[in-house]
Amino acid sequence: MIRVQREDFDPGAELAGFSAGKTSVGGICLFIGLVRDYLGHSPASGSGPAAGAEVRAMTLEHYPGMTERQLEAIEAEAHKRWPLEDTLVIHRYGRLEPGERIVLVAASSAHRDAAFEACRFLIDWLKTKAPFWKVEHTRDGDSWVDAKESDDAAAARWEK
Amino acid sequence: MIRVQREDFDPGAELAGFSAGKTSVGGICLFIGLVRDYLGHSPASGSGPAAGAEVRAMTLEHYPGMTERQLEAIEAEAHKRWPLEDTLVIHRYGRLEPGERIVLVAASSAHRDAAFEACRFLIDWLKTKAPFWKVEHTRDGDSWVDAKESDDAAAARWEK
Amino acid sequence: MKVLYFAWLKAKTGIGEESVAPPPGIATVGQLIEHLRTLSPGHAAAFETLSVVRVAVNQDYGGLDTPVKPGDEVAFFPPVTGG
Amino acid sequence: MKVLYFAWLKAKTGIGEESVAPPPGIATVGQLIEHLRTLSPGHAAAFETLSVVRVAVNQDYGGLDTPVKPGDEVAFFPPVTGG
Repeated sequence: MIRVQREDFDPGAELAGFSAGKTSVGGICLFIGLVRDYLGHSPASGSGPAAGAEVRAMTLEHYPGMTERQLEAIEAEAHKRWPLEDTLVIHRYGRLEPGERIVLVAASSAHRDAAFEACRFLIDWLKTKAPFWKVEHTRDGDSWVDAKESDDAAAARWEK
Repeated sequence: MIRVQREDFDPGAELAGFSAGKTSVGGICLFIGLVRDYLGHSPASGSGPAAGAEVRAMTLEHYPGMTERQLEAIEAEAHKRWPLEDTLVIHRYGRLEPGERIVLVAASSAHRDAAFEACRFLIDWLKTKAPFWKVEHTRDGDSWVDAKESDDAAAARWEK
Repeated sequence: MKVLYFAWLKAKTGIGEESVAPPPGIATVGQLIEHLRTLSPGHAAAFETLSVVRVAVNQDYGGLDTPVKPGDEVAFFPPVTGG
Repeated sequence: MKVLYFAWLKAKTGIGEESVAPPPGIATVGQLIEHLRTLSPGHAAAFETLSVVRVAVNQDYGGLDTPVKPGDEVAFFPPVTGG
């Protein structure tokens, strides 16, 4: 299941619903991404706040419609690659403060290998394919977060 | 933190306590292991229930004292290897029914790579080093679960 | 044709969504970009460095050679940074 | 010396924990096992196949060559299957 929403989510409630009544699940792997309080990127050369400047908040913009379409494609791809019982992707948009949850991905399977790998795959692909953009609000001004080469590399591991 | 207990745990509450008030955490990876309703092992040759026989319950025996000591060592090793904010290991013992939670491991870090790898490391090492033993209760009788070669292989990946 | 802009492309064009009636002969994303560049200095600025611009046609990723036709939804945005 | 048995080693010996006063000259886990084998048919059965027996001395993993001395806590068990 995928959900794109402005409001926060409750990881415990999501987990409970995710595995409720299933006795064929051996393992659940879950990842939660949170807003950190410092800049995780190199600002564009010569402009914008310095790396390490305090992040007071960020705003996540997205492309409604395409986001859901891409997340569903990513989820379907995970099910093609691993024998999964279930998957869950929740991604927020809008203004978020440091410490707030941004994203949850989870995968359950009879075996822990599949659960771990699918969970990692979901977040790696999501980070390079789902149309979200972060703008960070710092004391020194706003700056659009640059895409990370490390994210491209992480996603490329799953290309085949 | 590590905990060895008979009673169930609430993953949502554990997660909430785990990241509360932290704004330096970028990602949390969590794994939950559950009791499955079928035998996940090859029974000892010529005796015991056939593979695939329905598991009605299992009992987890452990070595009090050594269990805590080994889990603390595993946790300390994870902190040596990755830049982690926090780790959590909860392992239950006693009688467990299919669908029940057995174990929770979690790791938080500024970066998702470290959170994922440490979480995987914790469960892989725990499975080959923490002194727990499962006996499965099936319609055809009880059988001690054999250690899996795949678990040894998974743990060996982390030897260095 | 509906054209959408996101993130700093929206900031540069000053537009989130516009209806564009491209002149005849425009059959690909690349040709559409050439046309859009002529619409305003903001548009020209948004498309100054194509290496940092991504495109989706009808909500699927495309490239400069992807065909476009009247009725399509074409979106331009930077590399994504969600998660 | 306190000797503990877990899982099927406990079932085979019929004992979870026993105090053992080994005869003089027993200085390693391997020598202790030779002594324990003589205590009962159940003990002999438990130690029949040493490749599936693991040992901990004072709650740390050891091997047949690990030293043991009076006052130690020595535990025997199968390969672990938690998680």
